[in-house]
This record gives sequence, C-alpha cells and structure tokens, in this order.
Amino acid sequence: MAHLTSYPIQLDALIHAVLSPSRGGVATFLGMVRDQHAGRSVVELGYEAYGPMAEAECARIVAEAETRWPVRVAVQHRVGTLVIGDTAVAIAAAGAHRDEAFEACRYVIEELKRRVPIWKRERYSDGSEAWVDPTAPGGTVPAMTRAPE
Amino acid sequence: MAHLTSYPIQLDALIHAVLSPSRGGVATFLGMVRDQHAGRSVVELGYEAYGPMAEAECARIVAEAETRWPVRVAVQHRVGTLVIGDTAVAIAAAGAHRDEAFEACRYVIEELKRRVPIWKRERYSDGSEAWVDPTAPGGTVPAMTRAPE
Amino acid sequence: MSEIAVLPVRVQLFARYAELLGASQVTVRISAGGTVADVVDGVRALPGGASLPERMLVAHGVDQVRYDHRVQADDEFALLPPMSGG
Amino acid sequence: MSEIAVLPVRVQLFARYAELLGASQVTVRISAGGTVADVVDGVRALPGGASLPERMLVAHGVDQVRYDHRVQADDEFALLPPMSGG
Repeated sequence: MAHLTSYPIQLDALIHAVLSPSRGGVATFLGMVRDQHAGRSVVELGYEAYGPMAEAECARIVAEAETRWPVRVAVQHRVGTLVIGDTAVAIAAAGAHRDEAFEACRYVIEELKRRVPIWKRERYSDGSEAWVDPTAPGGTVPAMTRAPE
Repeated sequence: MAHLTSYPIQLDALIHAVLSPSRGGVATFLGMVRDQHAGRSVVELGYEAYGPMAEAECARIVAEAETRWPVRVAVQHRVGTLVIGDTAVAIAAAGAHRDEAFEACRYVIEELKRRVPIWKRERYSDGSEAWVDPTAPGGTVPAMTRAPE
Repeated sequence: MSEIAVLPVRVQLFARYAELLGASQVTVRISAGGTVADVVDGVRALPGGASLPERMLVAHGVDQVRYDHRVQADDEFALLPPMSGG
Repeated sequence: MSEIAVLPVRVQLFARYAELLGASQVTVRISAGGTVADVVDGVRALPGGASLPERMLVAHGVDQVRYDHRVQADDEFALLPPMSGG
C-alpha cells in the first residue's frame, strides 16, 4: 500500500492491513480537514509532497514503530485538493494489547508531522491563501493567490 | 446509538456520530477477539451484560470524557457469541486536535473495562471454558462446560 | 393478623455468579431495616451460594451500592462479578 | 581544452520555496569539491532566492543531508520548507 494517495483514504483498508488473529487491540487516528485554522475560516486545502522522500520517510517511521513495539502499522496521507471533512491522514496500529497499539499510533502521527515532506496550503473564505508553517509566527505564511482557473 | 449491540459493530457509524467540521482529530480504538488468552487457544467468546447498568455506565463514561476534554465520543460493545477477529468493542473520539482525541479515547476504554458490567466467557480449543476474571490468579476461573447444543 | 417485618428482595445474578447459583435471579427475605450486607448473606445461604466470594460488587438499579445501604421495599439488586468487558 | 572544475547540480523546490523562486526545479553551478552550503548559496542567488530562509532543510535523494556534505557529480538535492502534513 503506497503511503501517499490522491484518492479518498479508506480506513477499513488500513485496519485490514494490520489485523491478525493474534492482535486484539487496534488504535487508529484520522486527521480530517477542519473548517478553521488559527482563527481563520478554511474552505479548501492543498497538500503537496516530495513524493519519493515522503514514501521513504513513512516507511522508516512504520519500521521504527514496528521495531519499538510489537505491532503492525499502516499509514496513508492524501495529496491534492481536499475540502472540509476529507480525511488527510489515517493511521492504524494493531498489537496483541492496547498499550502498544495506542503508543505506536501516537508515535506515527507525531513523527509523520515532524519528518514527512508534505506541505499544506490553505484557502480561506475571503479568497486569500497561506502556507501552513509550524515555525512561523501565527502558524502560516501568506501565499501568492492563484489566478482563478 | 445504544452502547450494547448484538450485531457486528460498524466503526464508520461511530466515527460519523462524532464528526463535525470543527473537529480535525479522530482517535479510535477497536478491541478484537484474539485467538489466545493467557497462553490458551481461544476458539469462541461469549459476552454477557447487565444491560441497563451497562448502558448507564457507558453513558456516564462518555459524559465524563466529554466534560474533561473538548470532544465528542461514541462507544459500542458487542454482546452474545463472537469468534476470532470479531470486534468486541469500538470507541471513537473526535476533537479539534489530536491530543484530546487520543486522551479521551484512552480514558473511555480504560474506564469501560473497569466499570461496565460486561462479562467474558472463553471457549478453548480443548473444549473447556472459563470466565475471564482480572482479579483471579491467571486471569480466568473455570466455567461449567455447556452441554453441546 | 400481625405484620410480618420481612422484606422479599429480588437479586439478579450474572455470569459466573449465575452459574454458581444455577439461577439468573433469586429472591431472598431479609428483616425490615436490613442492609445490602443482609441481602448478600441471604444469597450466600442459598444452594451454591457458599462458593460466592467474600466481597462482591453490588448494584442497586444501575448504580453500585455499599454494603451498609439500608434496603427499602421494592429495591432491586444485582451481584456483579469482576468486570471483564472490552 | 582545459577541464572546467564546475558541477551543475539539480535542486528540487517545493511548496512556498517553489513559489518564491517561480520554479519547482533549478540547476545551480558550484565549484568541484563544494558542499551543500554552496548549493544553497547558489539557489539563494537566483531571482527570488533572497527571500528563502537563512537555514533550510535539505534532502539528498530521500534523506536529509547536512550543509557540510560534499557534493558529488549527479547528486540531486531538494530544499524542504518546514513540514506541515498530517
């Protein structure tokens, strides 16, 4: 299963990829597109990735989690244009017990946000756009507004 | 949505019950029937509940989680006979951010296991049966084996 | 006709406790003014009841209740084995 | 014909950095024996490059790389804005 996808993410597929008869605890995380960010009204998002490195980094994070805990992990991140309520990222972690499932799931989302080369551009209800940048004051940097298509 | 169900649990239904445009983080937990417990090979489970109290206790736990964190929570527990791979319990917690979603989800499963009057009876590959009892040495107490139906 | 100061109290049993007593519901008779502890003693005196643990969780309706709770007419109780859901 | 000790180095740009440079890929020329720091300086010297931050994450292939990494022929790099996935 590729870690990046241009199509709607199916959580069920991730869960089935990690299930086995010996794994009784499955923790999942879904990151959905919210209608606001930093006090502004969001209408649409665009996710852009450095594809080969994003795939490689996701694979490394999954391998780290599966080494650190006795779990199987699946993760997918959407790229392209998303609207409110779309799933941007999904993670499923399955282990014999819930402790390792929760911890591995949490690890993967934290590392993904920190290390995977994916960038989010937000379009607001006033027509302006910004790049999300956790290192910037306010969390965003204004973007050049695209010409209407 | 009733907290106890005799039918297969649909995680999607729980997730949809907690989603809203302002909630961007959804943490879920699935407890599945494992093929072993305490070193024995499990073939089937039966869950029995004190229904009215189990419903009330689930509702209390959900209310506690929703008071303690800014989240919406849904939880369902299956009753009746389950086989390996069936979902015994599912929880979905949605918040604006992932911290509260993870914490609320974890809280609900811990409190559910501790407080909700549901009992698990396991049948093993050798035909014997036991009640699961976290307070007993080894975690189970032998049950009277039911006559074959 | 003298008033008989005895309450019949209905008690639900679940899981292993039901198995030990061979019943999912029993009725015990306690003295008026008695407590949950008396109800528990009444259940323990039934056939199979001696195998019940010394201390058990007891519910009154849908709430856990202490052993010193004073029983009222029409109270219904349940004996709860250690929970093992999830 | 004398050997010209200059390496052409291809650099991918993403998100806001691509927007600032108006390109998703540029080629800069550095002296043979130069480092990633020289590549970054080369990109910063391009039109729009002055708006790039002082320190940036740089990838060599699919791995992050340090500024003192010595550039080899055919190395390909990418400048990575702060990640904002998830």
